[in-house]
Amino acid sequence: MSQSYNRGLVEDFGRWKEFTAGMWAWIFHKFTGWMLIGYLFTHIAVLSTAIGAAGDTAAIQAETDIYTTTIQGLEELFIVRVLEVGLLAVAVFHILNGLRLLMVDLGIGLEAQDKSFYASLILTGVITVASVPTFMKGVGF
Amino acid sequence: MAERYSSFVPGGTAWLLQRITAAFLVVVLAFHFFQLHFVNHAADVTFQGTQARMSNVGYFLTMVLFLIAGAFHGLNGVYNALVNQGLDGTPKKVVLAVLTIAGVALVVQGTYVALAMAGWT
Amino acid sequence: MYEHDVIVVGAGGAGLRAAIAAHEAGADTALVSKLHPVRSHTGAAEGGINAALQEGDDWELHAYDTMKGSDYLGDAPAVETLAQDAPEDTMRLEHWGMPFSREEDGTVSQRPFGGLSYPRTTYAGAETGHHLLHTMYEQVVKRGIQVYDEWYVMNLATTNEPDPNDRECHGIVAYDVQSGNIEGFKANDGVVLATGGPGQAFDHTTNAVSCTGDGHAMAYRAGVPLEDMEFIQFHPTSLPSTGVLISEGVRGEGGILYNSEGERFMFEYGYANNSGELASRDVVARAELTEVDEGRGIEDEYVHLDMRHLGEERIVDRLENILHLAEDFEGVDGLVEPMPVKPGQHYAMGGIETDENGQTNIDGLYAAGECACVSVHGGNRLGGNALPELIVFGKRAGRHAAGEDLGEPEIETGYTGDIEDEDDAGFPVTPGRAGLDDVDEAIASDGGVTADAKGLLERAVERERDRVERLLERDEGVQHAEIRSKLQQAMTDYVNVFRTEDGVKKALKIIRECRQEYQNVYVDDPSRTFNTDLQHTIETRNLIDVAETIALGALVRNEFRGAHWRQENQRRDDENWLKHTMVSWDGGEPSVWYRPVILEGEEKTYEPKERSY
Amino acid sequence: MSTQQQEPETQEAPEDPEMKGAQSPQDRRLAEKESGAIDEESEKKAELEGETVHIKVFRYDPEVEGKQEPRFDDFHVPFEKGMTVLDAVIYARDEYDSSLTFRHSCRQAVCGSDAFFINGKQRLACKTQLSELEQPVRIEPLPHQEVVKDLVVDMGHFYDQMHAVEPYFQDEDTPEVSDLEEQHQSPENREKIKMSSRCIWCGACMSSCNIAAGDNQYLGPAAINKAYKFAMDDRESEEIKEHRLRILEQEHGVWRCQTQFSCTEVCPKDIPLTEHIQELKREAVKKNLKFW
Ligand SMILES: Cc1cc2nc3c(=O)[nH]c(=O)nc-3n(C[C@H](O)[C@H](O)[C@H](O)COP(=O)(O)OP(=O)(O)OC[C@H]3O[C@@H](n4cnc5c(N)ncnc54)[C@H](O)[C@@H]3O)c2cc1C
Ligand code: HEM
Ligand code: SF4
Ligand code: F3S
Ligand code: FES
Repeated sequence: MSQSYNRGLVEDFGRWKEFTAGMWAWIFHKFTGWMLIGYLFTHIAVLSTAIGAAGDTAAIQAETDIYTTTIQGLEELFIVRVLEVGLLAVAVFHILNGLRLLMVDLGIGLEAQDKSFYASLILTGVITVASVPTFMKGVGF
Repeated sequence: MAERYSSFVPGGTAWLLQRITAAFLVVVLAFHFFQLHFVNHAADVTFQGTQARMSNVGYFLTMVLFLIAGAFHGLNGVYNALVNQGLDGTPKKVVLAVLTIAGVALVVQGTYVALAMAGWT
Repeated sequence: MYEHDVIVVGAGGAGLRAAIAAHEAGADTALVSKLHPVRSHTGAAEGGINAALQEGDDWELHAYDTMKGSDYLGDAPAVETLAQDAPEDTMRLEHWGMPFSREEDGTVSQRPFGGLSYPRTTYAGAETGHHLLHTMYEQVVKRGIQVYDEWYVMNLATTNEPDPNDRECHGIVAYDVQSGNIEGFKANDGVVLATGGPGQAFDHTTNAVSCTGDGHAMAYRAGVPLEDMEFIQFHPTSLPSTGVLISEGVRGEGGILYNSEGERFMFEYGYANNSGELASRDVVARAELTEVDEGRGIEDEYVHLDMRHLGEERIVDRLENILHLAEDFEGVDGLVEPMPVKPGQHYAMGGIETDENGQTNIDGLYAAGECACVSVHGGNRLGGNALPELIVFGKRAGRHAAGEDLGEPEIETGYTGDIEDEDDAGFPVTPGRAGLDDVDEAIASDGGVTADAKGLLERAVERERDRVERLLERDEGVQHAEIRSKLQQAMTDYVNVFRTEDGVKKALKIIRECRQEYQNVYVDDPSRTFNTDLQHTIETRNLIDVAETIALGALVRNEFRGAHWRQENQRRDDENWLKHTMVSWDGGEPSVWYRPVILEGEEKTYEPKERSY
Repeated sequence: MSTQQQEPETQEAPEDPEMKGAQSPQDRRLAEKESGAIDEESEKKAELEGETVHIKVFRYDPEVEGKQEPRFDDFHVPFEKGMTVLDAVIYARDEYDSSLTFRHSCRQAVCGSDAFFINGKQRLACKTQLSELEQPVRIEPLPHQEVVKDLVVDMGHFYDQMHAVEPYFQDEDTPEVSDLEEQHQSPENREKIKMSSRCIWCGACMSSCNIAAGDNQYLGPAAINKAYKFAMDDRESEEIKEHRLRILEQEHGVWRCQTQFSCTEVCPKDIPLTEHIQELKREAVKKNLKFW
């Protein structure tokens, strides 16, 4: 509502503690959505190396083309693997909560909206942890 | 009062599309992740492999649609989030323009990349 | 200064209806209310609206029931108008979208109510008043009627001819609670008072904190008589800590009242051997208080209403909202414990004397709703008869104020020489003015110059500004809360359900003390912004005036009629008391006089019969 | 709601769940007054009894020196069984500081005047039992609204939003004179709008909604719910329903809702606000699809 009056201390102080499930879900969804769209841009940028690589058949055969080397080079970095796990977590949460929101839009399970939020959080955690071995396979420390 | 809202902008279409793209994205994104992290590990990606997949017309089309859907969904989401924070007036128009241009650029660039991957350039 | 054709003071059910009617009659109308309209106490009404809608029912039956319920103190023309107009006005609400409860065939539901010979109480769930209030406010919004909300009306601007019947009302003085600005509102055609009940004159009431009888007091001081003020309805089951109403439904479903000994006292002590808990409101209220007085009350204050034996299923099914009320407002779980209840002030049958068109004896001054007394309720209001009163007489007052011709009224207003006066009431103290400084005089000292309404209003505004200035300037003295609670306590102790001559006299003495203390009242809060301290202080003054009229009425009326019970004469005394008690404030001296009841209706005369319990 | 919650929550004021010896505040006040007690004494006395509730109340007055900077005042109020937050602030006002300002009227959750921010949640003071709250009980004005003074906020914007949805029955054919034909409505339809019609305009929902906080033009849950009541009422014609959907569909209408559910959670009348908003979104989409 009105934003013209600054209640200072009272307005800002510790308000987040008072958030409820639905509000957290909203914050997280927002946050993860922004991460994803950010990633999408980066992702296309990285993949754009394919434009440079295309046509040079020899390099492609030898797997020394710029596309292949860029990707593999990145994948060798530990930090990139960690970021990938993070991305997965972000994506999984966004998807699960997105599904939750779609249900809400259809008017299904409204009473359990807080429970379904907690469920998405837990599932995200589980899936992320479970995927760590696959993501970390073969990376040099 | 009522007059204040009379500028009639139906938000319904964008809202519906956001949901439809979301539903579409669930499927494709799952497929995408599965394909590139579990079936083929990201670390093992080569141009050859990519080309093999991309030159399949069905896959190509899916990926382009994926991109369009993702770009729309993501950018519309960002726009919505900003409007929710009270973005209004000229800044709002500017943001909408910037986001649209970014989206179109992303899709064009992405499609070009995909064409390159498929070797159809 | 603001100017409108019709100014309606108060935006509860009656005020909103009056404003809509005046607007429809073509007047430029404004509502001035100390609360935003949807906050008005009409929203608390639960039960319903009586209207003879159905085939087989008939307005004449409704009028008959009302007259009988009033213990033959209602005026027939008013009662018949109510019964005749209620169906149409109720249907109008339906057309405005009010969500009435429905029957299977889609028609409006009606249920039986105490004292009615036909199920004619139209309702909207257990929230009839809420829906009525909101529906009418919606119509006000639709019509774009100007609403000055959170403007507290302090006084009327009336001329001061010696005979109140010659006076004219030209507007009101109000202050904007939010900013503290005091302004005049000029009314070209009329002022309608619809300020609701005076429940806060009592310590324990089902009424809202805002029900302070402001309209009563303003009209009274301007020279309008207050009629039948001693008739106050007490509801037997209200929660002790807040006064929240526990509806009759609990007893209807089989709830039982117990005293501290665990006895079912309604039968045990023979208060009502036939109907027990279901006896009429006043009987049950008196029984409860007797128990407490005789030391069988719980905590010396209340009795228990037990519904546990009804079983969880039935309770949840039919009385769910009662569970919530008890839990939210008393912290009691009705499923596992009995609920504490005691009688609470509920409704004032009396009020500002008006005719069927809502007009008072002062030209241009109208009243409608609970603050008015047309009189339809006489000695006792039937459940479900207040809401139709709001819409029927609210509408009439609004129309008439806007200049529509509603025909000659049959009810007379104002004091005329040929009326019976009270000469020997044996007042223990001289009631009224004594000790009040003259700024509180309502009427302007302009020697009866009526030509210049604007000037009159300006002077009235000046006077109110002075008054506020004085209240704010003073740094010490007493605070209104102290006076108010003393007053409320006195009323609840002595002018409650049981009234004795000695008791009422004590109350009058205390009221007099309150008046004197009010001399030194001061407002601690120096702010002009939203100064509720100031507002409540002004209200307390009004409560003193109103409480005094209630006590005076209770003292002179030595009989038992309707809700009024006197120890010295515990029977209805038609020979001496088939008349209205009137209290006039003339130049600061209350005088008591009487007006005969009109029992002749359009076609028939209502012969007093014994009210059987 | 119907379960007994009487656990004492603090050491400071251990309250006896069975406490029966309490008088009404009014009685106590009177008793004190009769014995000549004055304010400070009553405070002391209150403390002595041990059963006090500690409340911290937000104070602000743009006009009064010392109150221009918002601050919290502490009050210790004698506790009694069944006491609500409203009772506590009334006591604090009447006994300790008459300038303590807040709106209240009905004391029974129908007038909607006293929605405050109590211990971090929008609640109706008159409907909140002190025994359910942790102490000290922090009482602030509704967030996201301009504070006029102490606990009083400016409701103007809220009213504007409520009025913006054309909150009145629209039936152009209403006969002007008597002999109104009763309109029929099925009990099912009446049931459908029942919950939405219970709104008391308290503003709690609006205050709790982050979107409404960010977007001043957002109609907000209460106004949308109000529109729902009319849109779903079969007594209004289809054209009017479409007109209503058009109002709701504008950019700052239903689409702004991000299903945060905080409105639904705080509504003292238990109105399923989010559900109503979602239903209207679907209705609006359906209506638009028809035109495609
Ligand atoms: C708990 C309860 C249940 C009830 N149930 C029923 C029922 O089932 N059926 C029935 O028929 N009746 C019932 N009644 C009685 C009925 O509700 C009231 O008599 C009626 O609502 C009074 O309406 P009103 O318009 O006269 O006053 P209110 O609704 O009290 O309105 C008074 C208005 O005047 C304004 N006002 C007051 N003083 C000033 C001032 N100085 N300046 C400016 N504005 C002022 C207020 O802001 C308010 O808007 C019930 C009453 C109670 C308390
Ligand atoms: C894969 C399945 C996905 C689902 C089910 C999904 C679902 C949703 C839904 C329902 C919303 C709307 C929230 C609302 O308006 O209340 C949303 C918002 C959003 N989505 Fe997705 N999404 C998915 C994938 C993505 C992807 C891939 C991106 C990135 C490109 C993305 C970026 C966003 C952004 C930026 C928002 C806006 C968040 C905000 O409110 O700030 N989403 N998503
Ligand atoms: S919807 Fe609920 S929370 Fe919102 S204003 Fe109405 S009653 Fe209050
Ligand atoms: S809190 Fe706000 S976001 Fe929607 S669900 Fe309620 S309106
Ligand atoms: S005082 Fe009326 S809602 Fe709380």
